[in-house]
Amino acid sequence: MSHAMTAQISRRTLLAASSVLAMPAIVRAQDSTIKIGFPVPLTGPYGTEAKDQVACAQIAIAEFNEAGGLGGRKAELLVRDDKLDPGEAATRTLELIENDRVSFIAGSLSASVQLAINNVAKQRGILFNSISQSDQIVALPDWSKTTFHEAMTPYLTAGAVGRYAFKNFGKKVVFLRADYAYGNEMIDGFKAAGAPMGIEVLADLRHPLGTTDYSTLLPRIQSLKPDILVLANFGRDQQISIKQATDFGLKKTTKIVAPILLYTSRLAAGAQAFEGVIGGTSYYWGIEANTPSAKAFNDKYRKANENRVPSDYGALGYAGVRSILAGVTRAGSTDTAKVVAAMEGLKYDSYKGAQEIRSCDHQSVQSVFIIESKSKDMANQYDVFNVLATDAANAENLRSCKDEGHA
Amino acid sequence: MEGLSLDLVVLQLFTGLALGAIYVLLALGMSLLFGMLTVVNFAHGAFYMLGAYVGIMLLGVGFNFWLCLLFVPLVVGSVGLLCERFLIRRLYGRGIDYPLLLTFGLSYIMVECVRIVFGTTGLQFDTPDALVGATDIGIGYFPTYRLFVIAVTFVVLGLLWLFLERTPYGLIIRAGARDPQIVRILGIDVARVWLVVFGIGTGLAALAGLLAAPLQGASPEMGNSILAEAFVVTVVGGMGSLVGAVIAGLLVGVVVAMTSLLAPEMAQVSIFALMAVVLLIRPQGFFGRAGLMS
Amino acid sequence: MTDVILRTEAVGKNFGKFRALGGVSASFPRGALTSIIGPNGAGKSTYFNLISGAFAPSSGKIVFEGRDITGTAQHHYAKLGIAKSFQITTVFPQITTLENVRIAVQALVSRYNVWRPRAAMAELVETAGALLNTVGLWDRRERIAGTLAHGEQRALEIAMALASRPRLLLLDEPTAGMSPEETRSMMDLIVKLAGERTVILVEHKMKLVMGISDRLLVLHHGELLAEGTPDEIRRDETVKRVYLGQREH
Amino acid sequence: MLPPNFVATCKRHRVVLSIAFLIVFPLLMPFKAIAVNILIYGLFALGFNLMFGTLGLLSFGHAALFGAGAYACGIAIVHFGAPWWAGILGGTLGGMAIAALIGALAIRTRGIYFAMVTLALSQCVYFLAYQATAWTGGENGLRGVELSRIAAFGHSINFVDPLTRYYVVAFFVALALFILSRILASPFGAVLEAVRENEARARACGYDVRATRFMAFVISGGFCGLAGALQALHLSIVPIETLYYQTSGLVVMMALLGGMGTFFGPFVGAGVFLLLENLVSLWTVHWQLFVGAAFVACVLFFPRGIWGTLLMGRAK
Repeated sequence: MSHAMTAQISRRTLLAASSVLAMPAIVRAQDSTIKIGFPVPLTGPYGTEAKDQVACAQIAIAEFNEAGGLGGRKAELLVRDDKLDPGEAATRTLELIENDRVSFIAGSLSASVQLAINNVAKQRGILFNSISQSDQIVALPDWSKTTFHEAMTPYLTAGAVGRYAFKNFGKKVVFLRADYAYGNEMIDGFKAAGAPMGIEVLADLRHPLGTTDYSTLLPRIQSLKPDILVLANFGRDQQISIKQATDFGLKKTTKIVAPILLYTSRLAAGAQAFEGVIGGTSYYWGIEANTPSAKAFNDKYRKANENRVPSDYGALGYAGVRSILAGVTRAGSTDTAKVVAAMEGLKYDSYKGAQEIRSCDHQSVQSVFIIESKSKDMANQYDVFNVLATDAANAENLRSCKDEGHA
Repeated sequence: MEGLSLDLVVLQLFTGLALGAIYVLLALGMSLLFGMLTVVNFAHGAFYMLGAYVGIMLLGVGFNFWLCLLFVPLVVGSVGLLCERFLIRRLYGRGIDYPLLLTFGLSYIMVECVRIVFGTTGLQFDTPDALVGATDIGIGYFPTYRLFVIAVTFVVLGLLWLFLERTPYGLIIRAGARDPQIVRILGIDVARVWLVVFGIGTGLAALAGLLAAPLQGASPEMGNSILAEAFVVTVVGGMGSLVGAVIAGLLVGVVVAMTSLLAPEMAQVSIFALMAVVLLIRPQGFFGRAGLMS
Repeated sequence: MTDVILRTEAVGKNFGKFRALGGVSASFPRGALTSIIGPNGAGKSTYFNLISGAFAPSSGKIVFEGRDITGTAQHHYAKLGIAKSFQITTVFPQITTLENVRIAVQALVSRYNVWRPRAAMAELVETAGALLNTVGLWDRRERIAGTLAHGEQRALEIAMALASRPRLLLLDEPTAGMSPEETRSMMDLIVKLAGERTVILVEHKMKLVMGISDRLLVLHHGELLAEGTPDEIRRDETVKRVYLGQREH
Repeated sequence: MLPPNFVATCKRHRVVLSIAFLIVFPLLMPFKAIAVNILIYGLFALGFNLMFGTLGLLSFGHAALFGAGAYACGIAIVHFGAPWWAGILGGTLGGMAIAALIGALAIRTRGIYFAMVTLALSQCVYFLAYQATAWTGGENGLRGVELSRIAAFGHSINFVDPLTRYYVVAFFVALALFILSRILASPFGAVLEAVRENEARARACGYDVRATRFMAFVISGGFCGLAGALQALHLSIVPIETLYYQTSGLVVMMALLGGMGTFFGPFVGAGVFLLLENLVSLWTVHWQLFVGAAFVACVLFFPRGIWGTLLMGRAK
């Protein structure tokens, strides 16, 4: 555990102790510290991902501090558990802003949580860099001058995966989406990418979030004989639906494609379940072979974490905090307006190759990696994906700022 | 509608039955606990989840799936016995609120313990080799494992029926489920009967969890959503009624399957809409006693 | 013809296939104390529950002061001028005796007022106090009702029944489970109450009511067996055979 | 547990003491936002307790009333640009309206079935809100309930300031407490007691039990709706989870924890629950283990709830 983390925990323990004694919790760290709030869902089903995000974010903090900080001012990460609940996240954000007086906030894992944090932060003029996927956060009315989006948008991800899949596996497609914003935005992205390629949508089915039984839908999909089944769902929904599609024998005739394949899910579920599934990711440690920044980041992570490798979502935690600190360095100040100005148009290569923050909507323009789950020839236990293609960073692949409602 | 045919509808019926089979096992236990002990068991979902994880644990130490079918209910049922003996027993006669609150707390503890031991991400549970694949049931192929789930449920129902009809314990339990007063009046060692009932109820929940695990894997939260559904089934069937639990379980399974075929976005609400309609027409459920717990 | 306060026309009640009460037609004269008697299972309680509105009859109708009240909801009875006491003691057990009666009195005045303080309605407390005096419970007014002796709770129930100033008071076995002394004071109370209003009394113990009733109704197997003054009933051969004979050998 | 003369003194001055407590409360809490949350959930539990504690009816659908208030307030402000006071009024009325709808259907059932019908109907409300994305924001929740300044009594108050926000919320909570104590002391309050104590007798006295229950449910909806509206303003969002059945479960637990049927119990329950969750989750991610254990301990050792146990201690 890094030094900053330990220091923070002792401060928290102190805070807890003081509240137990019903004392006013006026524990102020030195004003010179640059505080970054980091709400992530430490408890609940994405606890593993969240913990990795914290570990990665600490690397960004350590890098900044080791480089001398901002003229000697050190950065500090204030981790909070948002419990994957927007109400809790909003409360925690209020705590971070009003009580801990953070200068910046990065974090969040689910769409609704990031929109909640964004809403609270923007009302108080605090810069927020989201590391979770959403199309809406970069569009009006949710977006604000202090809103930044480090993660990919569903539109971008689905577009990249779609362009690859429709070209290589066929044009007859069945969509199965989790019925919520993430699923809907992903399918919009696939459809937008597929339209010019002339795909034929055989069916566009929805399932409720948190479905545990897809057997009611699978026979119907099977009878349609599609080339591609797109599963626009996430986490456990994705795991269960892929597993059950395999049980129904769907993989024999149909290629299963998911917009996002999570490294942690794949590790937990095992090779068998994900075998031959195609998907996208914002980061895979294996790109270090030909990406120097990835190699550097992985090495730092390995050193701090017993030689393990960072996950895709974890890496976003690093990037989210690092971009803010890059802005601080560039602005030479922690003043929000100056940092915003410094981050707009910022070009950087922190862990996955060249990226740029688009000025009009503060979206990070970045590459998408198309990956396939491996089941043989694995070099080590972390070697779970093959990178099939890279959809290079290109603002053309994003929704235009005009479509997002920006002037 | 795209790809809709009669065969598909019939297949969907089977799917509904497989889904319903899990509900039946859960609701049976819940109904027993409620009918006999007036315990609204909020930890029922946690026992269900525990069934899946104990299965993973036993597989890990060399048991096979078939042995798990026997031992998982025994192990989890024993946990249930301990909970009854040392915690819930102290609350009888204090109304429904206290056991409800206690089991709610208990479910928090159980879920968190599983997270500590097995992690938060959830684990894969492979379908036993003999049951992988699909079987031709005349109108199309249907996953063999799901047929197996239906079969196991009916076997368990048969065994439970034999137990309740043909053993002295069963007689007491049936009498008690109909009217808890009678058992007390008859001067039977109620404490032991209750203990057994709690063991059976939680054991059934664990079996349901184990059966569900190859379908959806195991996760610490898997009991949360199914708890609400199990409540619905129990209430629709009539709390305390075992026949009601069976019929309502299968009915709810089929209703969910059919709505997900015809209007998938309504699948989740259909279950609650069904319950609202049933209770508004027949406030005590299909087979429940009127005025129970009022 | 004397003034009839309540009349039942062929009222009957079925529970599923079981016919608890055949069509009973009877009239109750105003101002009289009428007792309904009969052996166990004769249908007394069913009949009582029908005229007091606890059940709706399966057939027939009930006429109160010339008005058909068949099927009227229970909570309207108080306003009609009919009050009852239950066979099983029924008070508000965790509230004081005085508040029990006060709540009963309040029903005539205010049911849904959410704003006025209760304490400001002094006249209700006064009325309640007076009623407690009537039934001899004034010195018990601060006691929690559930802690009163059985006989006192029955008296309290009658005070609550009187709160609606009923013209017709229905009492279902008011002396059930009472000690001889309690029974005696309860009978005295009933006689006192009957002086001011019509009372219908259901009683299992025939001897108790013979001396105080103006009229008697005898039910047997869900049918009306006989009606008349206590003397007439005493002389009635059928009644003797099925009821008196049965009980007194 | 508490010396009787102290308690008597407190009781005599309970209005003053309550107000004094509300004033210093935020200074005792680890941060202001949690103090506001405690007030809001306390108010929500108070409304719930009107059905459960006062009337003896266990509802598992109160999330719908709370959520309706939050959404009504949020939608009024986001989609209609309503002023803040109209949002609060709208939220209160929204809670009452949904309560009237659910109540009209559910009030004829009893006991555990009442709990289940209310659960089912509130889940239906949840799914409706989930689908009505244009109005509610669907799964993402309703955003943009932004209130930076509020105008009152000729002054413009900075609602973003944490302490000011607390006092604005506290004002409405105090108002609600006052209204509730009036209701409980009113003739209708007596009818509620009567119906809880003995339904058959209440009916024989001339009270319409169903109408009484229905009215209590609607009033309860008003309190819960107000709590929801305040939450929407406090968090500036309305999460869809507000309507989910787990929110109903939460409020049941808070009321039981504090002591059902006691006036301040719901606040104590909400406070203890939220603080416990907050403090424990600061030093371990396994906070649910401790919260669960605390529940079990409470049930076994403080069956009347925390506040109820304190009151009992003094009665001895």
